[in-house]
Amino acid sequence: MKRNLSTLIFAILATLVFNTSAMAADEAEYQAALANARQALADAQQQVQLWTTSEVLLEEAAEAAASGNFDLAVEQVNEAVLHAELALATAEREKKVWQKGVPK
Amino acid sequence: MRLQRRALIRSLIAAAAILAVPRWLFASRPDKAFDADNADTVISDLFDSPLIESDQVTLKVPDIAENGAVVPVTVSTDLSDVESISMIVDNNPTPLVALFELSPQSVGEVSVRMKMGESSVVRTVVKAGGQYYTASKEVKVTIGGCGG
Amino acid sequence: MGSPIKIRAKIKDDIAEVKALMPHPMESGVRVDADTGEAIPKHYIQEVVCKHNGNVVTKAFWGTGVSKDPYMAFKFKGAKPGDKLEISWRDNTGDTSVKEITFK
Amino acid sequence: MKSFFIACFLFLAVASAHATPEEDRLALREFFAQRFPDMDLNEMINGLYAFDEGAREQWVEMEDFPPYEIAIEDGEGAFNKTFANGKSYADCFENGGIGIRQNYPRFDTESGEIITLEWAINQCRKDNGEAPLPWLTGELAAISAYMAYTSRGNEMSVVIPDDPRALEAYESGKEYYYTRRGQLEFACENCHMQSAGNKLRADTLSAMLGQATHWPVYRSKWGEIGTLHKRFKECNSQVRAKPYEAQSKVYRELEYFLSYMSNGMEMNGPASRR
Repeated sequence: MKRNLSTLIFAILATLVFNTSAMAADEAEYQAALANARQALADAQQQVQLWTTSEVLLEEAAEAAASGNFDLAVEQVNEAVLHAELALATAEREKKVWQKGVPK
Repeated sequence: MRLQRRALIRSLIAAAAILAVPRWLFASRPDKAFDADNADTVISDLFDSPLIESDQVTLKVPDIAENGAVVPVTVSTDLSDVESISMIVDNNPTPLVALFELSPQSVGEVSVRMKMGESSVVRTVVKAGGQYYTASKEVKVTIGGCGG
Repeated sequence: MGSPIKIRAKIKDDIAEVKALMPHPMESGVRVDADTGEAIPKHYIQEVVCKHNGNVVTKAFWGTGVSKDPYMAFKFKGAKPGDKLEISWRDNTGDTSVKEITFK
Repeated sequence: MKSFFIACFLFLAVASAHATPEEDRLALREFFAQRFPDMDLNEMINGLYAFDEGAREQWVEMEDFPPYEIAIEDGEGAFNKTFANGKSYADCFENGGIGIRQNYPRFDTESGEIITLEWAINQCRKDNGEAPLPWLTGELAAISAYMAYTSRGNEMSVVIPDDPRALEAYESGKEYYYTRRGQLEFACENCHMQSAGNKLRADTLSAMLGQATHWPVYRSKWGEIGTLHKRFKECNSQVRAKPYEAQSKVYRELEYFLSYMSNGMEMNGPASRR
């Protein structure tokens, strides 16, 4: 368990270092992020209603990528995934509280 | 003989009916006024004498339009010899919405539903007895989309 | 041939009250097709003629500012049960529609 | 013996946690009766026009010759056309399809599906070898409008049969109605119960009671007649939740719950709305 946690922390740190490094994102990185995002969105949609913003962000990412701005493209793709995670979080919370609104 | 006379009378009546047919203001649609992009041009194109504000012209439109796509408007008047009734929405891309021509048989009241892109002055001009009478009202258009 | 006109008419104290609904897109020419991004061409009724027993009682000229599926109402004197009422329209493409009813 | 008591206790616990649909419906009416003590609750079948006098006047004027009449006429024509096999819609429905709108959606104990009226219309087509129609607008909505028109004045009478699957579907629809969703985190309830009758920007919000009695609807905003599921999709988009497909299980369950809540109210479809 402890080992898992430290692996996770290492992974997060590694990601941060990678992302903040001076290296600009390229098309390959965008494609990888996109594939990852598509999977994450599809998984999330199985469980809850996603936000429409996720798709809008992916469209913005595609536009940015088309104009060669892969930094922005990757950023928008990650934002899309974040919005899917937030949708999941809302759904988790709502499972516990939705009945409060029902008149008794 | 008798039959012929009847036919003659009938044709005379028919001719009288034709003579009684009103002289329409516009033989065809006044396209120029309908294409004009501001209300002043519409008014100067259509009406050849000054407009007179009149409380004998009733313009019924909502204060706040429920939906700009469908704004009900009814114009009615007590004036006699009404020849035409037109509706103009100042802020529409082409302000002239409709021009109704009435025959002497008509009652001075017409309704139509019109589009309004934004809040605007709505005016009507009634031609009666050769004069132009007008009434106007400010109509607020709100843009929404969540009602139901 | 355009869609059929719907007419509702009644006689009250010698005055005919006529209401008509005319299925028609009334395209103003300023709307853009969301799918193709192209402007939807103008398509609207320009002239409506109303006849009582063959005589024109009201003529309407319309611009693009009349609502979709136009509605109009008007009144005239001297109508009797059994009289004919005809309403017809012509749009900017030359399309027409005619409908005749008999007063009850 | 002991286990019997435990069983009883568990049963009571479950029963009190889950009110019956009828208890839900009565509690909902009580909720609105308290929020709007001066209003006849049955007025709520007219949506926002129950609340907004200025809008109501224009709506009444529209009702003089409402734009949905075109759809009723088209729908009647389509309804009475015979299929290639010689049968027609009338053969698929009880009472020849006339005056039955108030019984939909219904739970089909055979298939376990919620059958909305639109679902039944397309099922009828499929059973008779015809291609199904698109769900949101057009011919299907027109047929639905005609069938609703023949049912005006009847009372909404949605039935939840004694079948655990039916109750489950009802409960799912109920949970959906009260669950916040989308980036704006709004539940249907937030707008149509807590804020019913209030303005959201320029629009007055309708109440949940009576929300299912008047479909399909000619919305001026759409410029055509559309089905309830078209509105569901639009509501979802408005709170920035990715809509489901029309007639998906989720939406049919939602309609089942929503319609049951309007039970006893007058059917008044089709209707026109802003």
